[in-house]
Amino acid sequence: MTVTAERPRTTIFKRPSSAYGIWSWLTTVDHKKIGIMYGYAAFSFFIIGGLEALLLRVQLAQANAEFLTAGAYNALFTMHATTMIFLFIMPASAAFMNYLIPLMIGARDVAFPRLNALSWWIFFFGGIFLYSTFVFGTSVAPVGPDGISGNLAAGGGPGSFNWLAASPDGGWFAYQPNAGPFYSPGTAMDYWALGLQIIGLASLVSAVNFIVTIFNMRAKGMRLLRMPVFVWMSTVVAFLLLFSIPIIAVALFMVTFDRQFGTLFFAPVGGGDPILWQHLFWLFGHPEVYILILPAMGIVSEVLPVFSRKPLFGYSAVVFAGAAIGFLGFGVWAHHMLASGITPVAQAAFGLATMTIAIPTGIKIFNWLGTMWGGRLRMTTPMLFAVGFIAMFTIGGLSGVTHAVVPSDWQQTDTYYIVAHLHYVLFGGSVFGLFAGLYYWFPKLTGKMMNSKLGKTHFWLMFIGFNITFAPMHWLGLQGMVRRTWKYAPETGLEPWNVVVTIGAFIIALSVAVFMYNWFHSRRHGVDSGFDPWDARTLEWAIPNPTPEYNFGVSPVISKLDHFWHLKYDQDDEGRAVRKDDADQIIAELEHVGLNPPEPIHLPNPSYFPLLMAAGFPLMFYGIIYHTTAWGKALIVIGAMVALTAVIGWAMEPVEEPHDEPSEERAEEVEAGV
Amino acid sequence: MSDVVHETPVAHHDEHESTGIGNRKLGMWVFLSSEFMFFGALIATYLLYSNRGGFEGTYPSEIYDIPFTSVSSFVLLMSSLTMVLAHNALSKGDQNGTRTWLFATAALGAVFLGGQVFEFTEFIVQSDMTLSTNPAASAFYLLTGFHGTHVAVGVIMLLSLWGISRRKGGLSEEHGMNLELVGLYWHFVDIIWIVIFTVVYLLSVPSA
Amino acid sequence: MARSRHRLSRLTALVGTTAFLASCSLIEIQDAPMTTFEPAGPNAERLDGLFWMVFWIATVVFVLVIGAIVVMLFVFRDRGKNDAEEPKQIHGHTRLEVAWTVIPALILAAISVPTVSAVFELTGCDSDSMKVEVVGHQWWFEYHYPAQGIDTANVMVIPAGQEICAVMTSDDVLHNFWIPALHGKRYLVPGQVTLLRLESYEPGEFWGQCAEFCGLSHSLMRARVLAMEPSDFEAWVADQQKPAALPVEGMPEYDGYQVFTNKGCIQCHTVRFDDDSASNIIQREDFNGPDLTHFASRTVFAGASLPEEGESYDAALKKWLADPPNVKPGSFMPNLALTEQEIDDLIVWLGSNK
Amino acid sequence: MTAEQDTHPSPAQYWKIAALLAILTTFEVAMFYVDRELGLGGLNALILISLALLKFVIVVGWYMHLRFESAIPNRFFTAGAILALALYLVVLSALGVVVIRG
Repeated sequence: MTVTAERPRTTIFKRPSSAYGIWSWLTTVDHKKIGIMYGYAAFSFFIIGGLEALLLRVQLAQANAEFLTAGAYNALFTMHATTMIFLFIMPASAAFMNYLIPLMIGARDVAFPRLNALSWWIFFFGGIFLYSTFVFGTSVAPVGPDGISGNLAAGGGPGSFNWLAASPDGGWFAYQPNAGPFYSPGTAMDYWALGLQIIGLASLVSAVNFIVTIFNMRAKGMRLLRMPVFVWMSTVVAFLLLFSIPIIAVALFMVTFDRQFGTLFFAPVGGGDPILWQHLFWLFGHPEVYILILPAMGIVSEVLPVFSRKPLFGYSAVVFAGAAIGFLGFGVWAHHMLASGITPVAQAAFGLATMTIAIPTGIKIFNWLGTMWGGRLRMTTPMLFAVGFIAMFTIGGLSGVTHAVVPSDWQQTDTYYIVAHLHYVLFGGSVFGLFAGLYYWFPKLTGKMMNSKLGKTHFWLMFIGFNITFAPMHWLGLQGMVRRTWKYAPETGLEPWNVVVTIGAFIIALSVAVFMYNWFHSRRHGVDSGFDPWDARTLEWAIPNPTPEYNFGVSPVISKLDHFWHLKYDQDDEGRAVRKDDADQIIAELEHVGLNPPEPIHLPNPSYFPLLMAAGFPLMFYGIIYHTTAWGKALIVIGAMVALTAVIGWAMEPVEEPHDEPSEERAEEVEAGV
Repeated sequence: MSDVVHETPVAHHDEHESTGIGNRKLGMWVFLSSEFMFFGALIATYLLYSNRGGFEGTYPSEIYDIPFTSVSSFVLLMSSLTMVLAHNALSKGDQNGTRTWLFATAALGAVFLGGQVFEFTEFIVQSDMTLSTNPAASAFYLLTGFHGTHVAVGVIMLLSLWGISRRKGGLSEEHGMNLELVGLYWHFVDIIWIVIFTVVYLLSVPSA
Repeated sequence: MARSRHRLSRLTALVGTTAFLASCSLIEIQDAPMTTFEPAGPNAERLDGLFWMVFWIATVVFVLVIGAIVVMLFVFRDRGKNDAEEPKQIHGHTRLEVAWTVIPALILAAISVPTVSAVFELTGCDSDSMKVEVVGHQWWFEYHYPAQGIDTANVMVIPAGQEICAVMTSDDVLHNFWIPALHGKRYLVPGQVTLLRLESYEPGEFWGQCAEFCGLSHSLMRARVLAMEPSDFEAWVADQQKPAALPVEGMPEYDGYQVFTNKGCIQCHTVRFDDDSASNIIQREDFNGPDLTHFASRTVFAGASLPEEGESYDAALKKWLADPPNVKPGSFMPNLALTEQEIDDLIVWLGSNK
Repeated sequence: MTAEQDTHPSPAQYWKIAALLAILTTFEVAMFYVDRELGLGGLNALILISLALLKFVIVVGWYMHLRFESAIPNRFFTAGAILALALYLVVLSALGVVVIRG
């Protein structure tokens, strides 16, 4: 190891230098450690969101059930969606992007390592802030603008989980005015609005960071059209975030002002327009859908070629289709509002725009099929998940086309048909893709392989459970089961299918348990992966497993798409891959150089300030919620002071400590044992 | 090791810049492009409500003081000039000029902010138009308030740079990049005000 | 060994899928009153037709894609033989790319034609159709017939074979009026008006539901539409236009009426009496509960969520009056702590308001 | 930084640009009063928006040196501006503020 540890300098604090233990994680600016932290946090929220879903499913397994109170039910579906979207899939994608983008483009880190740490800590504190609503939040019966208030029953009784009702219950879409000050009084929706504001800030910072990283930090010869598709999809996602987060930020500011400071942006009683909220929300919310799916598409585009032993079919078509999806994604938001009374012209226009998205999506699917066609398909666990992704995402895409037929959407919208559609896209799509990635890159993280028997058990359980859960929802929706419904009448005939759905949900839960066991077991007892366990194509596999702290022993120079593959393989006259005679030798050299960098490598030093700065935001935002009290005001000031201190410290601290090559003086000191 | 050619011997992480533009400068441009969406949403909201009739209370467009706002808009516009002169002076190594123009920029920004405080006070006290009078008023205060916050942040950054420039040796080359970034930000805040001044002030007053 | 394991996993998958499909067919679908598959009027029929058109196209695509995957899994699977040839390294195929860009585009263009025409034809109402104003409240629908001067709730009565224009708005939050058998959904937006045309071919009772999440008791905000022969509808209108009889002392309804006036019910509800002095106890704009003049003519109450299946009308009413927030969480109708006797009296009086 | 000096305007040019901006601003304010007298309606809006656009381009192009930057920031920045303009126009037209005739 020739990573040079430099003498830390003191600005506000002594610069941290721990390489092990808790402080190394709290102060790290290493994109890999940050990625891992994102991953674990996201997975924890996945478990929480999943448990919420199971509670919802138990309630719905029976007509007119009393398992949950209405308040608890509404809170749970709000938090389930908010958690899965903002606290699971987005950070899980961020985990992959953090870990992989620098490796895939041949960089030592992202462009702004400390900003990267800041993003992570802001996200983490934002998640904690949002979930602290379970402890501090309140939610009470609606109070109409005329001052008459609704009434709650005396109490839910045991087993009703009524304590959950004190959390955000306006839906993840927070339609106004229902989620506004009159109809959702109490602080719970404030936690929601401000929590999302914090998390959005994290995404925005990440987006800037990734864009600059991808445009500026590529290794020599890594032209844009030589980047792996995952990096391309991350680029599109970063731009989607860049342009959509500010919109939701403004919308959330307006809601917060409505709720806290008596403005009237969305209150019809004062002339506010609830449809404005929908426009702003979906103007963000629809790009958000692609923010959730594109990283998974990127992962699948990496996994399929490796296990088909063929290059990605139509690389540039897949890249451009991804960019087209991102671009068109900004032009279709009002298809979420087709029943809201917008003009027929708008309905037709947005319906047609939505249909056009099917074209680039189709291009991707057909190219993936083209990749598999004629290949030598190794059905490993990541490959199973990737193929599962294509199949399930196709179903989700096709049901999506049925919504684009506007009049048919008037029947489907706000029913379980939509719930089915979005889960086929986000679970059958994103989550399957993410699992493919976890199995595929596990050796990269740990140097071990995941157990493939358990992996396949996980896949089949999840695949079957998923379909049992979500396929019947299509049917339920068309039979008239509306979304977000706490109870349904027995006469509707919906009960039998709901029982099936609930059974499926528990099968999914079981499959996740298998995965968790596999993960932690393989981390300790997994088979050693060695170098390049999958015979892969992309740059991240051209370095040892687990990834060294400095990524590349020497910065690579790229001459082709799938550079690493071409180091190992030639083509014969028929175009078949032929392993080079010296392939093993090249790999051995790569491994050697990867483990023993020929020159010292300077890495960005750890820093306290991202953590400190991120800590300022929740403090300020708690203060805003309780701004009418003295301690609320005090919290705003304290939070601002904390953030300001961090800004000053940050500004005074260089990214890398000055590293005059170990001077003779110092060398003598070392020799003298000083 | 045929294809894997060594690059530079000592590898700093912050080294290659494929686009030829520094990371921080590129980052600033990227961030500013995103700010369009932010102010766009606020301006759109204002336009929606200022054009909607039937609200109770005063509309902001009824009480604009166009001559006053014209002057403060002009002040902000001219601060872009002083900003660019500060940048120019530093690039020529003229520390004195940099210092002067930096201070002038911050001062003009502060005058603009003072004008905004005065305007808000007038609206609230004289015309009884508060944040919660009607959606048009809410949108006006939120939009101009967020713009003002951006200006205030800019003034603080300018004053910090000015403070550093007063130290011995003035602004280093690294600070030069900071100055350029603050400059980009400052000009951006100015162009947003160009739009606000026209769309929100001049165009939303109902013609007689 | 590896081979048998493969076979095992494939077998498991096969058995699992078969079991799943078998269980699907075993669960018999009862009569589902909210289904979208039994359109009862021209609007819903049009939507149903569009759905099936896209459904079959989607099915063809689905079968092709999934079929291709399944075929590939068998044909191109790596059997673990060491001497297997490496695949040809194909990077793409321009003509194929063009084909699978253009063909879907053509299919979508074909779909878009009936889509757009249906959007324009099914949005809004004909100007000469009968108007029913629908007002959404947390958590019930109010219906006002402007031409007939009728106020009712929960059950909308319409003449069959005739286009009705629902002129809709909301009193509080967003709601979404949905009668699957008659038309798709349309939001009720506070401060704005939306239109929805409804038409039923034949007389019948159709179920509906508020489809947009509207707060605590969203799921209990249900609706009924009762389509009648035009002559029956005329009779119904005539009935509804009649005021209620003012109970006098000694009549069995009198005690219930006293409870109504003394226990605060009149703060939100109104009844139009034949005696003018009693008819305007509260000004119209202050009402936020349903008009109870013809309460007993409606088959359902409490946001059309009562009576539940197998429950008698009176028992349901008793449950409702005893503790409304317990039935409908968040209800704006409070628990007035009525005694058993008071509730029984109220039921008698309400039952007389036919 | 040396390369920049060759292409960037000199202080004298900066002052000239400022003078131009000042004149344009005077025009704008003047237009406001002209419109009050004459009620130009749509024409006024067109002129004012053109003037604002001109000022916008001048500040971005010369003061922010976007004219002298490479294509990358240019594209990002323009994309942001155009995207914002297009999207919010659609929102406003959907909400009935901007009426697109056709």
